[in-house]
Amino acid sequence: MNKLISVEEAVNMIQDGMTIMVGGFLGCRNPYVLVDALVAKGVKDITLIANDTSFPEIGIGKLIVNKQVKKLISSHIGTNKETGNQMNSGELEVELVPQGTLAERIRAAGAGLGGVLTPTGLGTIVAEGKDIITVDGREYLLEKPLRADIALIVGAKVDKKGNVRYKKATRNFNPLMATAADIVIVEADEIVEVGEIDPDDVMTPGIFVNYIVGGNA
Amino acid sequence: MNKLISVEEAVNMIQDGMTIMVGGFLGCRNPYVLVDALVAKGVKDITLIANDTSFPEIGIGKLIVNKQVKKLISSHIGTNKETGNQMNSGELEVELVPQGTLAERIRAAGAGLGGVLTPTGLGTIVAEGKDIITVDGREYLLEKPLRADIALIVGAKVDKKGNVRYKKATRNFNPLMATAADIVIVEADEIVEVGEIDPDDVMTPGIFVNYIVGGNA
Amino acid sequence: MDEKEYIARRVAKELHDGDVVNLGIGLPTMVANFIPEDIEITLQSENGFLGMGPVPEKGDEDPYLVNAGGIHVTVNPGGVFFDSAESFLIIRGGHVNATVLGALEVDEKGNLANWMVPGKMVPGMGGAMDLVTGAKKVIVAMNHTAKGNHKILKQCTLPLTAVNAVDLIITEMGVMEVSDKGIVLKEINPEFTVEQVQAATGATLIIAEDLKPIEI
Amino acid sequence: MDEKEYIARRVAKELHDGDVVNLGIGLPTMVANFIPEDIEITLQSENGFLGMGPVPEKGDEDPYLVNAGGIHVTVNPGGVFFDSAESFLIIRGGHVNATVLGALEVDEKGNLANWMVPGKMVPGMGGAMDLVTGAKKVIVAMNHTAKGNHKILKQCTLPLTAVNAVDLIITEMGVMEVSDKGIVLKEINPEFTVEQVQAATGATLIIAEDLKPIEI
Repeated sequence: MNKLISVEEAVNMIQDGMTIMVGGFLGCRNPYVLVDALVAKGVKDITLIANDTSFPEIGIGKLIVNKQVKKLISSHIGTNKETGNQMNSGELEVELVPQGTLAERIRAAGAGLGGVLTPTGLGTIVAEGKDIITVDGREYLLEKPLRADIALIVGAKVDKKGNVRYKKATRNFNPLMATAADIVIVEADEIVEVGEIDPDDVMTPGIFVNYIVGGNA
Repeated sequence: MNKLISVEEAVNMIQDGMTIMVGGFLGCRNPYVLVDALVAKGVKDITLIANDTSFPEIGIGKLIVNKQVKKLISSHIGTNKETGNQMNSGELEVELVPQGTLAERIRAAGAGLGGVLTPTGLGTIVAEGKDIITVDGREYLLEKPLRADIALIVGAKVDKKGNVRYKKATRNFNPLMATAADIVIVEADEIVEVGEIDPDDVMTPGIFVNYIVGGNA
Repeated sequence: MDEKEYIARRVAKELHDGDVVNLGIGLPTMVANFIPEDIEITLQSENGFLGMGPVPEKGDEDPYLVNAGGIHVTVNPGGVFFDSAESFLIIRGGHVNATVLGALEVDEKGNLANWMVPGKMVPGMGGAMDLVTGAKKVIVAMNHTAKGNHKILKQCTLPLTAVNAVDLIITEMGVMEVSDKGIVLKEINPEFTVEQVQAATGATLIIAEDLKPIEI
Repeated sequence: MDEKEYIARRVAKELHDGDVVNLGIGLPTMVANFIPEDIEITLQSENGFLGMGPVPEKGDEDPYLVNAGGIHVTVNPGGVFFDSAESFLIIRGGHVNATVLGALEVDEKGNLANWMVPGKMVPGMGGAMDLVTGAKKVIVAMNHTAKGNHKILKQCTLPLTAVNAVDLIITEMGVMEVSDKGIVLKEINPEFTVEQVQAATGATLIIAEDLKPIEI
């Protein structure tokens, strides 16, 4: 099974209206090549799941500026003023999720859980509309799994089976998103032969990765 | 902070009646040195949380044979006949937990979750006495977190801050247990200086590890 | 060919290129020996790795590497080790395409019993409950009967491993699919008649209109 | 010394040898500069690492390494990188000894508001809700008032970040502990009188019997 595809082939899988997860934290680093191609193609009405909306001119920040996102599920939008502007004008629906809850919800989808119970958000507007479950006398919010049609992740070193290694602080949501989407595309800084990554050192197993594209590092 | 202690100091922390988690999978590998010292000391009435009870003459299997365990929480006891014997005679209380549920329950304790929802065990005796929660029309068992007083884990390479690397199939429950106990003691095949493990390659952060003892590898 | 090999060979034909597969202990493990050469599958071992390879030569055993049955094995190039939470994320999250297990009993609702006989044998469920609940396809591979007693039943009598979990039953007599209407005999070992298979089965079989001989 | 440094220096005295600490953006970040030399703390950065070191020299920035504020930083020897699930396992599981954050409002129940002003500023909560819910000790470090308006209140008016979460409030005027009975003024900046601190506070302060001057 050859997983290597072109950026064009990758972006052609992404249709208007899809739910897309994108790895990265304040743009460090989004899959820049894939996202730029998505911006160029102009896919619309995206539901975007990402930690944040980066900065207006970096990575997924551009998707917001280009008004390609219909709904955003994210923990932080403060670094991209355009996100707030579109939210306030009603153009963009925004669901703000505590960062740890966002991580657990994506992991829950990947792990086949029906949800997790967390105290985070109790007594705040995050709790609105959610079930409160009492376990051994303590209250928790029931947070549901979060899946996507496509996850776009970014790895520092990727072998041809799709086994991924991340570097430093760029691991963030990538390994979680890789488990929770129907199609996972990894943008690789470096593509290596199978066997070049020690089995102890793989961070995302290749079974989660459907396609690999070359990055620009 | 010096985390290096002797096996004797480690075992002296373990008192009769404590709840102890021990890493390993069918004895591959338990922290043999710590467990052997525990057997020699004869600590009694232990509540043991472990994937299995190994074989009668290997690792934690000996704790069972030596009748030091009062209650066992485990997924599999078939490789140690003594476990079944003591269970049938009423000497040993056994709670059997599906292996994936055991992993999630320990992780939930480590992650501050009030529980997780899983379909595993629905309609079986595993569901007895547990809450069933319906999410979006589908039923799940509510499985609660599982903590211990002490976790005994085993690492292949450990730096003096307690950062741990495991080797091959011996990772299993160790990283999870390290997050879910008041005191975590790691038995190290090899102890190295701080900085010798690349920050990308640590599998259990040293903040989880209270003490380090040398192993016999 | 002995019955076990016959079953294992037929099970192997259910697997597809790129599949992630978890094989239970015993007969299911034999399936790995009969994977067609033109497809590549990845074996998952629930103690924590992907890319399980064959048993090593005597003397080459690695003390850090056993399978979920405690047997020394090897890892293939491109394999991956991980912890038990990740291992069962893979299993429970639907990332295993097929799991092959033995059974004590299976019934026409797809209920499965394979982890205990009260008062006799209580080895524990290990990862079996997770596997049959989480894997996309659950294949029971076993002898059709046990010492002449039915194992395929109208309703299981032993404590269940999971409810409505089994997709396919493969025995030395036939290949049976669990459908909403009951158990459908899709393929039959030419050495047996439909009547013989039915007689060895504790549930009423639905005979597929296009019943075929098993080919291995 | 400016007020921010004064506050940061006093916060630093709350930290203990071996502590795992998460510092919020802005003033809290300054605390790292004033850790006593005889103790070692480990800084956690919620985007995914432990052992955060100082900002690098200009030109030495690593494109793979920023803190949770998007600022290029370094990692100390013995540091560890991980994914966001592990990062928040650490935060939510009680493995962070102390978190230091700013606030828009704090009240006498220990309620905290620091993530939005409806209609004006909605940056999102990021990791703040997780941090104040999960950390063992929550220290609010901020100016006592905002343009003359009270920030320490009987009851928060803005959307909350968490309920009953704050343990300690440290401002340029004093050190206040949130107790079951209300906010206790434990230490006071000798430049102010108790009356001045009370006047700058929207809740009735309980004055500690052993009220001490702040020492930094």
